[in-house]
Amino acid sequence: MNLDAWRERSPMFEEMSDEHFAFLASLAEEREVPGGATLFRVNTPADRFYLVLEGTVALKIAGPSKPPMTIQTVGEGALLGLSWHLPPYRWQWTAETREPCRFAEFDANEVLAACETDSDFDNAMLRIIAREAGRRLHNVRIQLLDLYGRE
Amino acid sequence: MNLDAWRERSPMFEEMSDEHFAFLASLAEEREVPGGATLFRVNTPADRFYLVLEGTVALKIAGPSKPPMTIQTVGEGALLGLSWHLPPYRWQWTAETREPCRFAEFDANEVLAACETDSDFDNAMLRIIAREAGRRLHNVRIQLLDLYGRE
Amino acid sequence: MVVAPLITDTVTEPMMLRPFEVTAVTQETHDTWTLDLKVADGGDDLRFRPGQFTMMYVFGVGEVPISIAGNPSHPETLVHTVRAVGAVTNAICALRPGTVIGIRGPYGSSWPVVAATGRDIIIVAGGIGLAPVRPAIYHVLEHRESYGSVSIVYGSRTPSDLLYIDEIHDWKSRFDLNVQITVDRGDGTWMGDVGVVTPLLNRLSFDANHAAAILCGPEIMMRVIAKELARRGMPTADVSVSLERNVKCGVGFCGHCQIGASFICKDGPVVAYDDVADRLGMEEL
Amino acid sequence: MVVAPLITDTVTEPMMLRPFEVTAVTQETHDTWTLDLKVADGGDDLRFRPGQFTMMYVFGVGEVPISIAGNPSHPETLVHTVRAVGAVTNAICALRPGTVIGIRGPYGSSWPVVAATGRDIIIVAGGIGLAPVRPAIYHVLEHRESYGSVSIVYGSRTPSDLLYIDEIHDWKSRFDLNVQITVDRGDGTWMGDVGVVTPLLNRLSFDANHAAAILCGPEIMMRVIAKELARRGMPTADVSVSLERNVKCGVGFCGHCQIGASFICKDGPVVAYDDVADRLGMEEL
Repeated sequence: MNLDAWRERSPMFEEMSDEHFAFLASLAEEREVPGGATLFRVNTPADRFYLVLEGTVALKIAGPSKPPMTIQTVGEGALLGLSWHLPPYRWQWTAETREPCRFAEFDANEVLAACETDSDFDNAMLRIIAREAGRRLHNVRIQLLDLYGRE
Repeated sequence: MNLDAWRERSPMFEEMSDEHFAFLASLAEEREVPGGATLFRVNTPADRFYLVLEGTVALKIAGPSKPPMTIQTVGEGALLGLSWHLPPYRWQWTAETREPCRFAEFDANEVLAACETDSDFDNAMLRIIAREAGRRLHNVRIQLLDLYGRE
Repeated sequence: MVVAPLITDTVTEPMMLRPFEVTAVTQETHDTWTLDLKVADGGDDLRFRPGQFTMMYVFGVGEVPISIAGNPSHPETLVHTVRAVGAVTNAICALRPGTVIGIRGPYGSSWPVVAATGRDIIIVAGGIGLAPVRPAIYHVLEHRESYGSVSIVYGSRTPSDLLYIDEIHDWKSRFDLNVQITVDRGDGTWMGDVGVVTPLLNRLSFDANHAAAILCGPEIMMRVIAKELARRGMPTADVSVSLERNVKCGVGFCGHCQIGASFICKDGPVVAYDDVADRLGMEEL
Repeated sequence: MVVAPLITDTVTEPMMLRPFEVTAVTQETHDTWTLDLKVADGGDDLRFRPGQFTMMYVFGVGEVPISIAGNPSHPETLVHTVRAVGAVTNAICALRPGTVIGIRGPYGSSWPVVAATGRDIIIVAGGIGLAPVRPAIYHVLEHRESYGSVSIVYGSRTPSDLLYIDEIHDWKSRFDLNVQITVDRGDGTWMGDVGVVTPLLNRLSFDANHAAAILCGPEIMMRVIAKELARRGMPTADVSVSLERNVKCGVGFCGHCQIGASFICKDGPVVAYDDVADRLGMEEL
């Protein structure tokens, strides 16, 4: 897929070289998903990840006796799915489309195989994931501050 | 420093090779800090990181008109400080010791210089940071669920 | 663009308390009410600029500074949105139509909506912070053709903490506004965004060198947003923030709201982020 | 180690309601109260095993299942800790000493504290979940020499939501207990840990192959802890959890608490994590 236009609008891959990004993009499959669909389910093997090209996805968690709660929504420009590269390699949440979405979908095994053979590419991917996880960690901690509540 | 005993008790570095860990440990400076001391301050350059050998550290944030809030505490076995490897390379929080602490302190520039010259080591460090950030992200999201509140 | 403190041109007798009658009370959320008031002394309506505040005095209880939340081109109704968090605000939220209270003002600096004519407008509010920016939104919408793109980003604790929910739906329905809403915690029925406001900025289109940003909410939120706008190339001088402080007199007499050499009640509440980062040590946040 | 459902040996007439008098009421937190009760019909004290519950009936209001929170070796006082979240629990929390209510029970399975003799004990509770495990803590402490290391991990929303605060201080002060407390949100004065309970498990010493874990709290917490214990090598058969469900009759008649082929009220509330992961689809959490 050609993801150059997408890349320009998202700061996430700005540190990755054009060559590595082009290679990554060559592994993408375009996928359209209707609204209300489950992309992946918590605790199942995390064998994919997505770049969100259009639409919004809700990350949810539920217990057997509780209604599902939305932890976070991610929209256009986001990387959806870190668990394919982090132990225990299972989804931590369930992802559900909020509206019709378009994704660049990646087969994690294919990307990981490429990482095994090219340590520079591995390094570049790890850097993206570390930074994305760090950025989200910061955001979720701010959410936790409950800023809008009473003092 | 010899951090082998510490490493055995913390699962964090289990994926790093013995050689890389020994090299990392050779860059550590032991540091003892009394309780109530500020280790680093939010928004200042993140030029260090720590492994917590003993004691507990509180991560805090404050506004000019608000009392400081503790976001999280980290104790023995923890990696303290991810910002040295993540843009914008500034501390996101203020860290304050809760009690007398003992750390292995690392000069971020020294570690980053080693990463530049040895891409395998760089890779190993990135992997640790990505996983630690991912693990914390999962924990903070669970905190955000407000599990103990009323349904 | 300069957001220098402006001299308030509407208060001739700064300490004068004028009687206002409550004409309508609307409950916005579990702890927040909106009051409509009209002047009860037969005098002029209370004209104000977006971002200014009044001192509301409940006889026998006490006085608090509250930003004006109404439409500056309809000064015949003075609108205040108040969250019940203390003795005075609890008393205000318990008022019923027909009651008379005392009002002084308006006081303070204002959002630079006139200076921003021709620019793209980015308004970011958090929690109760939507109230002080609502007059700016009214102004911009009434002069919509004088501005470039207009974006409103609003973050709230939960869906039921959203203020002005009918108006938000109206704003969202417009084609000439980009409205992004997020909550920290969703509920079973909430189909909107969940998370902090920062990532929503990715969904806005604006010319960073020809825009004006208006931020009102928790200080940490304003700082994070200001940094993200700076990262996208926006000069911090073009970012205005509103500060809430311990204002008592409203006119710089009493010193309660003094920070450094300035008084929030006279030099604020609206200031350029530049000044705030420096004077209030917000970079130390 | 098997945590199979045990037949309750103390209830001869399972549906019999006995009068109990409230003898003391203690407010634990803003919404949670602890009641001491004594039997008012002149009959035997209500003997129970740690983890069992009773049905509490407020005359004219309704009935709810509540875990027993007292000391199993002091059955002369029946202790219940109740959070006011509905009509019946609100009525219970408003009771004053001298009032008589109806009690049926005890019902249900119990924590395997006897089977765990000789093992290391790990008790993890979250929120109101400390109440159902407190009888197990009493048992273990009264037979302290019969166990290896004993650890108590307790997570709460805020410092002011901690139950049994005086007892927690007593437990912390002991050299033969490892007590770890954390809250999701600190406040200005809280000097303890802040964050989820999982990282606290790193501070516990236990022999994973010779330990018993007792978990009680939100299901997500129990699942995360069970997984972490499994990662440290503990067989999931040695992990017991307590389930709270919509128990109505207490004896398997009515079907309200049925899940799959079992009834919480008869086969639970305490079950092996093994069974729960399977039967309740907790792996799908």
